[in-house]
Amino acid sequence: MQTVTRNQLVEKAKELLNNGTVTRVLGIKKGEFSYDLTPAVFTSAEELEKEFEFNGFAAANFSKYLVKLADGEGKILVFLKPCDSYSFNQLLTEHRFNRENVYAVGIECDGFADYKKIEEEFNDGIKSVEFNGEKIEVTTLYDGKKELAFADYMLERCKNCKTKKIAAFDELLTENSDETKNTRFEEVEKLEAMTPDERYAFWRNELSRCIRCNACRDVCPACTCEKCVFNNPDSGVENKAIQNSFEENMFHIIRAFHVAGRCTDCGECSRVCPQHIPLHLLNRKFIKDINSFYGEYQAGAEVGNRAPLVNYTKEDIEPKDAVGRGSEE
Amino acid sequence: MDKLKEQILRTSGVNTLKCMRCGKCSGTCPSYDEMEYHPHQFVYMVEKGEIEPLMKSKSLYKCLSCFACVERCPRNVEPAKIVEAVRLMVIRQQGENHLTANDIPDLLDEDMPQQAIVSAFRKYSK
Amino acid sequence: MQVNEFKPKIVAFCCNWCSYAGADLAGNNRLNYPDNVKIIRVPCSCRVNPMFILRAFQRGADGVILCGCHPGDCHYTSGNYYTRRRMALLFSMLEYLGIEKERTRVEWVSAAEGAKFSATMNEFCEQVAALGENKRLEDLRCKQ
Amino acid sequence: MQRIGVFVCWCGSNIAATVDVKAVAEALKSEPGVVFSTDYQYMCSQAGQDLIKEAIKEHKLTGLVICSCSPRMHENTFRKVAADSGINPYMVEIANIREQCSWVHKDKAIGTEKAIILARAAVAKVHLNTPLTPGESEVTKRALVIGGGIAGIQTALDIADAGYKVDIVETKPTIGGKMAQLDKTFPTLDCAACILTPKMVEVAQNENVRIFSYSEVTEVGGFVGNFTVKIKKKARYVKEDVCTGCGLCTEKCPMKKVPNDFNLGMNNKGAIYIPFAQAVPKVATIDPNYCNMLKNGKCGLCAKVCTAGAIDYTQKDEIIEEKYGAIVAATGYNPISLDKFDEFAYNQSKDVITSLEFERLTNAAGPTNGVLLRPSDLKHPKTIVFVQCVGSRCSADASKGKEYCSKICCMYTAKHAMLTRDKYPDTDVYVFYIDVRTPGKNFDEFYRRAVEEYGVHYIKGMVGKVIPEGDKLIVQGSDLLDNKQLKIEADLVVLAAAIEPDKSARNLATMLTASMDTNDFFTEAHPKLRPVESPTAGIFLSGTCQGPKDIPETVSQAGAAASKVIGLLAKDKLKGNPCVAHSDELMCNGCSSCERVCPYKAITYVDKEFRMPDRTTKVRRVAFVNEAVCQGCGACTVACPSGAMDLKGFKSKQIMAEVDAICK
Repeated sequence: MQTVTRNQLVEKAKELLNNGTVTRVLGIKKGEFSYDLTPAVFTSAEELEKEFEFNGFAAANFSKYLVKLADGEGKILVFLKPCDSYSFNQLLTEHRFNRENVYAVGIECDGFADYKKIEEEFNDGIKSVEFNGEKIEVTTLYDGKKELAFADYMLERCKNCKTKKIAAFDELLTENSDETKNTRFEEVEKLEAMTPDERYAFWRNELSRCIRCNACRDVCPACTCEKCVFNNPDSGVENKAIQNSFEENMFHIIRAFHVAGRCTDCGECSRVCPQHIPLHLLNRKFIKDINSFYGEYQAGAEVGNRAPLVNYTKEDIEPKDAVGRGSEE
Repeated sequence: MDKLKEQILRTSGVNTLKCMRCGKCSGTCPSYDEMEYHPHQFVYMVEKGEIEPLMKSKSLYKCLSCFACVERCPRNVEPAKIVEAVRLMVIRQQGENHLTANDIPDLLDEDMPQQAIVSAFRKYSK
Repeated sequence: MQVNEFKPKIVAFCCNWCSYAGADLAGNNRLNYPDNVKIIRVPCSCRVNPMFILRAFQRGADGVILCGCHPGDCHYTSGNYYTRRRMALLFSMLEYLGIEKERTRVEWVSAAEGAKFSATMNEFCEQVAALGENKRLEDLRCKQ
Repeated sequence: MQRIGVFVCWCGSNIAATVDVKAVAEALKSEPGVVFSTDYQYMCSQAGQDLIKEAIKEHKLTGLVICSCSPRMHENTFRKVAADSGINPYMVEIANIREQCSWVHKDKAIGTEKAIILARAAVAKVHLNTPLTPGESEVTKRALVIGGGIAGIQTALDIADAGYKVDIVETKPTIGGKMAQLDKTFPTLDCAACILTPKMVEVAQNENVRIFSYSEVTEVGGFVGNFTVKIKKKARYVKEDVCTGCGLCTEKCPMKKVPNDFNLGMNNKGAIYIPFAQAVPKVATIDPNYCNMLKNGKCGLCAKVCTAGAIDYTQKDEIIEEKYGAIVAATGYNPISLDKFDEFAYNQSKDVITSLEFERLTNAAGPTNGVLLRPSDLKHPKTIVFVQCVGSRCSADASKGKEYCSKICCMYTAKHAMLTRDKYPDTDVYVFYIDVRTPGKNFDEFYRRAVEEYGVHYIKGMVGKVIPEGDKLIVQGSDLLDNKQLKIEADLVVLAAAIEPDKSARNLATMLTASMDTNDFFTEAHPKLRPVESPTAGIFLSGTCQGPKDIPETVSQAGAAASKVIGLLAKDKLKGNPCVAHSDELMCNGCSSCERVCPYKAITYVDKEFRMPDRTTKVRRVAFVNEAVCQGCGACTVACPSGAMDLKGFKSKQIMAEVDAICK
């Protein structure tokens, strides 16, 4: 459950709108259901009061929206959770928006709920989901009201939260902490320990579900290309709909490679995947390899950092020594 | 190729073609004056296939196996290994050793070079 | 030659300055290597995009090898250092997806190493042949 | 749609013996876009070229595929043919069916099949080729020569004589190099100093030449015609332009126990020193490792005695940045370390010396003023043994020494032996040799004179060991012709140590991106036809940094390198390589990835206004490639996440088309 409340955010936003610091607020709009949230821009206190929402499902990473939105008149207010703040810095490193047009307020994060997991608990007919302390109260059409433990229904990325540190902000609304968990590579290690055949079977099973909705790409704060190579007939790899297993592989390998060294591990790709494909396991493999081959690197930790793939040392590991190293360790 | 030669090359692991005939092995050999055929000749004669004169020669047993020639050869030819290989050929041919290991202690005397003793143990410990 | 002997398709990307010249030297010295190795000339190993490698596998290549100047000897100073990082990560990823690691390789071959080029290609072909056909990363539509 | 012509070359029997050229030409006829396909004995010959020109005209060809030898051989030939016929030269692709096909395969069926596939790949690429025009870049009319030995001096003089500016960078306080340390030169026996020092003066006085002595190259950037080089002028604590070279300071310096490296440590010098009388520049240098003033702040005597006021203890290393059009490596050689050759007792006895040390012992300016005295007790040696091939011609697995022949040892040893017998007829001189190698004008005659006229004892064999015994050295070696082992009681043993490239060369090669062989000698662009050029454009080779050489060879190579440099500097503009990177600004994100991997700093960013679909405009940061600076490596194309960056002539689509054709 989030310590930060909707009201805190609305009050802050109103204050900054009123004193002229910002002209617009990037936030989340209420939907029909509590889990049905849409990022939106608010320009007045009235709009904020009426439509601004922030609850246990408000996991969206706001940073990517700045690429499009930071260009308007006056500053835009953005609330940065720790995850968002790394993407924020990474995008700044890549000159994707103008820092001066943004006012960033850092907010702490206690993890978000995974609606997909809650949905799996019930056959259908979820009427409403409310958050109450450590509990989630679900009201359904057929089973009535049911209480779930928040901790059991967190997003995967929140369970293995990489850090609670907010890496970028103009002001902090809450405390900044250094708390980290070192559990995020456990699943990668499990895969590495498998035989190649097992790994292949695992990934075939996962990737074959891909419907190429492109949600992972569209939500990814590292995928901000003006024109994606997969949409570009001149790239030689254009493909907009998957027809066979190769293209499933191809799309996900290339996407992961394109964001390698730039991916902040915000986990949005897995969160939005309608087919529940654990895409973060691809990105984390790259992050794990980068850490073990070239030294610890967190994309977006600081603005201007040189990403590992546009860097080198003369003593780098040879590919033949690198491949399969994870599984032998 | 001559069978004897091939066998010597195989047991010794030496490539006689690497020799550039500088004679450093013979220049360095402490038993040179005792020998009828000198280290460089061992290499050269094996290369030419003239094995039998070597097998009959007493020179075989004058080599101390001190490995100075091996150490100093600029071409890494390892003449001492050739000598050893020829010795082995003789032993195998006769089907027995000149000595048994038990005979050695009686033969030791103070003037015998250490290297010869070590070499003998190397030979008979197998 | 046996009729059913499996001949893997090998795509070799060679940098213009070292490895392509090394391959030429192998030719000059008449050092044999399997004919199923086909060389594509690139200015530098760092020109090789992971997409090219995946493309080769898609179109039915059974193995892909990338050759460049020895680290430190790159004609463009640093190209092969980037190659080394990119390919370490890419090949590690392919292995993670269950693609046999023996199908991919990076080798540094200088313009003077015709013998190494030939030996590497012989060895790599054997290695890939032992794995059999690449099925895991192939686009079956491309095979008629 | 392109109209492509395919031309299959037989290369005499080089290709035709293992590739059915007619079948290749025939097979290619059915490739889409191919409107003409033929074969010919020698495509590169005049007749072959005419054939191509005819076909271009007759069939209105727009692209050419030549199936022939490596593009590294004749790509330019065929590009020129295309240009002569009005086709853009970059519409030509070569299928390498000789080096990478006919020469490596024996079976004709296999060779033919592979040749067809290679040709198809080339056709697939040509389909996507676009006409390219090379950009031009200015040439900086100044050359840099790295190393101030005889090679560097001669190169610099020849370049300067043609009217171009040239700088020499020398790590030592004086130019002159190894030749300045020599006594006489073979086979004419003229004095090294007498022929070298005038050249040193000449180069110092030449108004086109600047000498950076006691300096090092620390950074090289840029490319042919436009190198930017950083040179570190090490602090010598003496103002170079003020010092008159009077030498008073060197006499007064109380620190007398500095090993004199010019005499290879065989005597001492002061902490402030001038390497030798004819040094250029003739200025003093303070060795900071020994100078008491610099180490402890006590002394300052040299400053007191210097009437010119040249001493400056506060001097700092200085970095100079200069632009050059061409760079010549002339880094020279050194004798190898003999630490691994215990058998010769080099480290045990002072009277076992190297040939270079022997040069100093016989040099009038050397530690003994030219009188041959042995180092241990300064007595005249009566018996001298010379040992050749010490560390040369060793096999690679012998773990010591060099594989190559050092080339100069046979001749200088004959010289030493002859001169010794000439000056001191009462000495016995022995030379142990494996072979005496004397290919060169008047070389063998010289060696024969040593034997016949001067009575030098040449012994075919090698020394096995040298045993110091009392004040004698027992040299034990074999006399192969006599089938004897000799034990010679010698007073002095001289070892002809192998020579190796200077240690600085490796680092320099990396800076220059010039390639080296396994022995750290610089590699030439072609072993026979381009012996003074490095494969890296604009980098030239002079002297022993390329391989062992004697003085006449070094001087002629130095002249050759100079003429290549002059040829380059004489051009006002250089045509660049048109295969450069190009960024599609519509797709560029401005993320800076490409900029970070570019080794030439060829990429900059500009803010550009774009019209959006909704008729508004947006300013975006996009990459811009400076085509004159880009060398076309392609590192940026892969770093670019959006695929905006592509490489002309090696576009992603072209390479993928080749992949597709090969895998078909």
